[in-house]
Amino acid sequence: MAVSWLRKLASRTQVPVFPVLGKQGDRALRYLALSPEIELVDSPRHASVLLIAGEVPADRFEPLRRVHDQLPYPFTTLWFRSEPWPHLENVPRVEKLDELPGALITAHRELMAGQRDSAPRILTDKPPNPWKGEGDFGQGGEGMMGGVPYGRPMAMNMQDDIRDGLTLDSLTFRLGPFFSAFPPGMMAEITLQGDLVQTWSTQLAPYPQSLDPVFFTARERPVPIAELELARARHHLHRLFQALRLAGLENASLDALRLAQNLSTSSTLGGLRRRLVRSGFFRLSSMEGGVLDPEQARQIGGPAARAAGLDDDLRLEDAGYRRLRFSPACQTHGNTRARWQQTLNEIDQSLHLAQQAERDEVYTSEVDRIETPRGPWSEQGPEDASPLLDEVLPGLEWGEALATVASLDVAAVVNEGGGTQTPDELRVVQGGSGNVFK
Amino acid sequence: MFLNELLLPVLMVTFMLTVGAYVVAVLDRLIAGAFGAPQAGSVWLAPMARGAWLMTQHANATEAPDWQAWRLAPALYLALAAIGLAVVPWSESLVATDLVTSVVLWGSVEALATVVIFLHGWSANALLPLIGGYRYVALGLSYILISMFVLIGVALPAESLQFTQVVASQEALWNVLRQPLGLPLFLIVGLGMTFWGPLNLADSADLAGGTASEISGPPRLVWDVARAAMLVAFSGVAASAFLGGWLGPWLPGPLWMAIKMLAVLLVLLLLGRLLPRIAPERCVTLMWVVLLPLSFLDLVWAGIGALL
Amino acid sequence: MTLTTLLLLAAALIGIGIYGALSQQSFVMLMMGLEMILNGVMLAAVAFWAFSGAGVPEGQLLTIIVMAVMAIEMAMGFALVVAVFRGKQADMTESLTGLKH
Amino acid sequence: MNHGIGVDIAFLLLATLAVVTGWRVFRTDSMVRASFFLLVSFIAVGVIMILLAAEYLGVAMFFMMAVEMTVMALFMVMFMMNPAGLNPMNMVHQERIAIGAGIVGFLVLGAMALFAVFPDQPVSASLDPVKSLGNEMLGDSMLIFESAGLVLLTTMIGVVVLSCHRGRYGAAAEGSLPPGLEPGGDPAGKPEEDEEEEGGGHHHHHHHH
Repeated sequence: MAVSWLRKLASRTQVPVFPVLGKQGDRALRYLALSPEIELVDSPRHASVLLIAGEVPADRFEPLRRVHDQLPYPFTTLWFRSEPWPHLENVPRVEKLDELPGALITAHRELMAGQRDSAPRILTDKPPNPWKGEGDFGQGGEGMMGGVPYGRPMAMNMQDDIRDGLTLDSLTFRLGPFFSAFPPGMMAEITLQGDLVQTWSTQLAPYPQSLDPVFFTARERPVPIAELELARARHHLHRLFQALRLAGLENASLDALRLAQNLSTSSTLGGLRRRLVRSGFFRLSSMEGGVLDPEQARQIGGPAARAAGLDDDLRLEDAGYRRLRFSPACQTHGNTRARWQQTLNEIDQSLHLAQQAERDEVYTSEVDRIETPRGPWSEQGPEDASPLLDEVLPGLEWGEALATVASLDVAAVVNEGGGTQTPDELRVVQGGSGNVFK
Repeated sequence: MFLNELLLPVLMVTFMLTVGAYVVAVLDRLIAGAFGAPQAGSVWLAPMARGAWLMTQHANATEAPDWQAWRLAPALYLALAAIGLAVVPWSESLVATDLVTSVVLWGSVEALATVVIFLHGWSANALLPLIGGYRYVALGLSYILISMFVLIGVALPAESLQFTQVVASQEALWNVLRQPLGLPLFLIVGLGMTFWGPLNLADSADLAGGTASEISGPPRLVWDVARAAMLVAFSGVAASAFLGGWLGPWLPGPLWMAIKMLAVLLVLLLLGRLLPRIAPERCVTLMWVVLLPLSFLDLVWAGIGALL
Repeated sequence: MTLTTLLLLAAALIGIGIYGALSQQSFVMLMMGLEMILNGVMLAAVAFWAFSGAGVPEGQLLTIIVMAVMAIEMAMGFALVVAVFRGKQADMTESLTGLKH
Repeated sequence: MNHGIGVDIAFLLLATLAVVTGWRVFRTDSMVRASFFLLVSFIAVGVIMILLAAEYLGVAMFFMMAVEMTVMALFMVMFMMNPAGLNPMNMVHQERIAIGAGIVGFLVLGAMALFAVFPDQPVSASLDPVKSLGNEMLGDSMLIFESAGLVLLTTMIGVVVLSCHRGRYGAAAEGSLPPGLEPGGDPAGKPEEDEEEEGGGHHHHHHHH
């Protein structure tokens, strides 16, 4: 009796969901962030429902299996626009975005009410590196030490430590591809000295991202600049949402997301910008790291390049933009702070451009060379720049490194997913942009 | 004797622990809601529903953890919060343990919190908790120093290390006015030792929950309750040390105390929602280069005040 | 709780400390042995103060001084360990043979 | 000194705790665990001190030892190849002699405790131990207390000299830069300073074609 009462109460909690992002899964993440009954958690241990949002490529199945088994009992899974594994029977699959929160809540409630069994473990529960000592005292073997207990080598750092003579054993580990502070799909092997990143090697590139369809249309025919610029501002606001969430400014991040959802030519950035400045986001958070030199900045392109002082912007070559007297604004330092200031300035600029362009009904003129929010797209679209992280991040503290990752938009651009969306969802995801042009 | 000296204080502390943790959870939700976090259902029921869910969730295992330390750490942190609550006086006579060195005892609670948080991060035998634990140790030592100087400052005018005496010494003038540097410094210490909001470096989002990132179920419930209770204990200490504790006109003493504690709690929770997480490196510099000298200044100020 | 039982407890702690200080190979563990001895010493000092010194303040002062000595011992100990480790990459007592030859 | 049965029970439990954890310090494989066992032993002794009315000393023991043992645990982790005790090991030498010495030490001291006659002069109930300690430290024994402070200061300086004779990041005269992450690499963890000099602000570049 008491138990059922407890479970009834438990079913009324905000549903703790750990999102595993597949391709184009970030839309679901943003949608759920604003759903009042869903709580997105950063660790699989804190979740009741595992949400696989979007198609996860086969090379990330192994990590997915491990994440799946990290959820504590009782838990369940939900597959959103992705194919459930065949041996998981009766797992619900959801296609429509607006049905997703409801499905998650139902899953959690059924789980709590005992109408649904907890998902089974996929892997066998044994240590990845089973280990048993052989020596007299149970130690690894020869002499006092020996052996590699549980896959962790003993700290026998007898070579001269070049850092400070105190042997801080370096710690090597893999993180990703479902770590919440990384771009979706990215996996890296990292060596830490204390909490200083010693080496960083990106093992799996983040999934290519799909931009707003208007950018792909702009490659085919002239499009209204107002629509293009609103989409650009929205893209940047989505990135700002992620960064603010990481920085511990949860409420401001939701403001950014709401602004992105309801973006129209009458929107202004002033309120959000003031709020960020007042909170000390630019002064207190990790902002000094990730300085890009010009060559690296050029490789990434887009706002990151302009934050490093390069004034490359393909919009300058477009007659439509020239009519609007567009000129790129730049920063000089090229660090995380400069990138966020640049991003905020560009959002502001985009909103102004959109306003003017709507009034004057300006269209783009170039189709072969357009500036996407991710970077320039002339012959080739922006490509994956994640290997650049291997050069930029070593030497930074952990917090700074993650803030840098959040401030760099490294994923490649690919045109997919746009066609599978129903018009209904587009409106949900993109807010009021559909009716800018009457 | 048994009833008066053991049972009543234990009941009192348990009551404060439960009610306090619940109040923190509700207040934090209300503040988040006021700043625009989406909310569903009753704010008053939400903490209990969450607690019930954590009770039904199983406690998980990691590979080769230090089981004893891992399971004990949340309970120990809760015990430290209970000790903190036990020394907070609600009126001249209504105090769970009126130890003559209760100010020093609170200092040792802060020091032992460092041990417990490190142990919590270390014992999980997992990467992100470990980094969180080390981060806290690196920062915790500086909070303790600042807190000690500030607390010696309030003990000086009272000529006692007892919180009841410290409150009584504020009859004429509250310490928040007598030593203007004290309360702001102490609030920073409070955010630090409960790793809340801008100083939440041990259980932070960039570590996916830090020392708590590998726990689930009942241990996580205990850890969350303990953190909230520690915040309450801290606000009780801050209210007694700087805001005159139970002193105040018209209303009965315990009520004044509750109002002042709520005020401190509200400030801490607001700061937690308004400020971003401080970069650890900047935080260490701030603590040692700016705040520690300021706490010296506070102590010198208090000393001169006591001499005059 | 009498003076005798307190002193027996202190003796037990000192005995464990002696064992630790003599048997451990690692510098840091060796220092733990020393700390354990001082733990017993402090307890004995307080016990004498409480039961047989009529509460003379010097009894408490002695304990404070022992605490200071512990802090000094630990700080010096760690500094020496760091210095030796830098020089010889050694953290075990056997590795130091400088005075043997 | 009069005390109830409750105090006796508490003393018995605390004494057992102090001895058992003290013994575990040297029997556990994990170095972190060892230092925290030692901490528990100290805390048990501290509580006994509070039971003996030495309230300041007991509480001072808590915070002194909490900080000291945290530092100890960190040093353990730094210098040990096996800080977590995942690989059981036995790092003792001359164990028999050590056990013998420990037992002899205990027996001699224990015999003294049992057979020596100490004056029976308990603390009077009217004494305020904290006040008396404070008056002593800043009164008659001020010289001793201040010397202890001076010795601590000297220790701090000595320790810094000993452990940093060449500076953590090399000699201070050479700029004391943090070393690189690889031999010969650039200093790590420092943003490049000279660019900052040029002044921030927003540089607007105007390009009109």
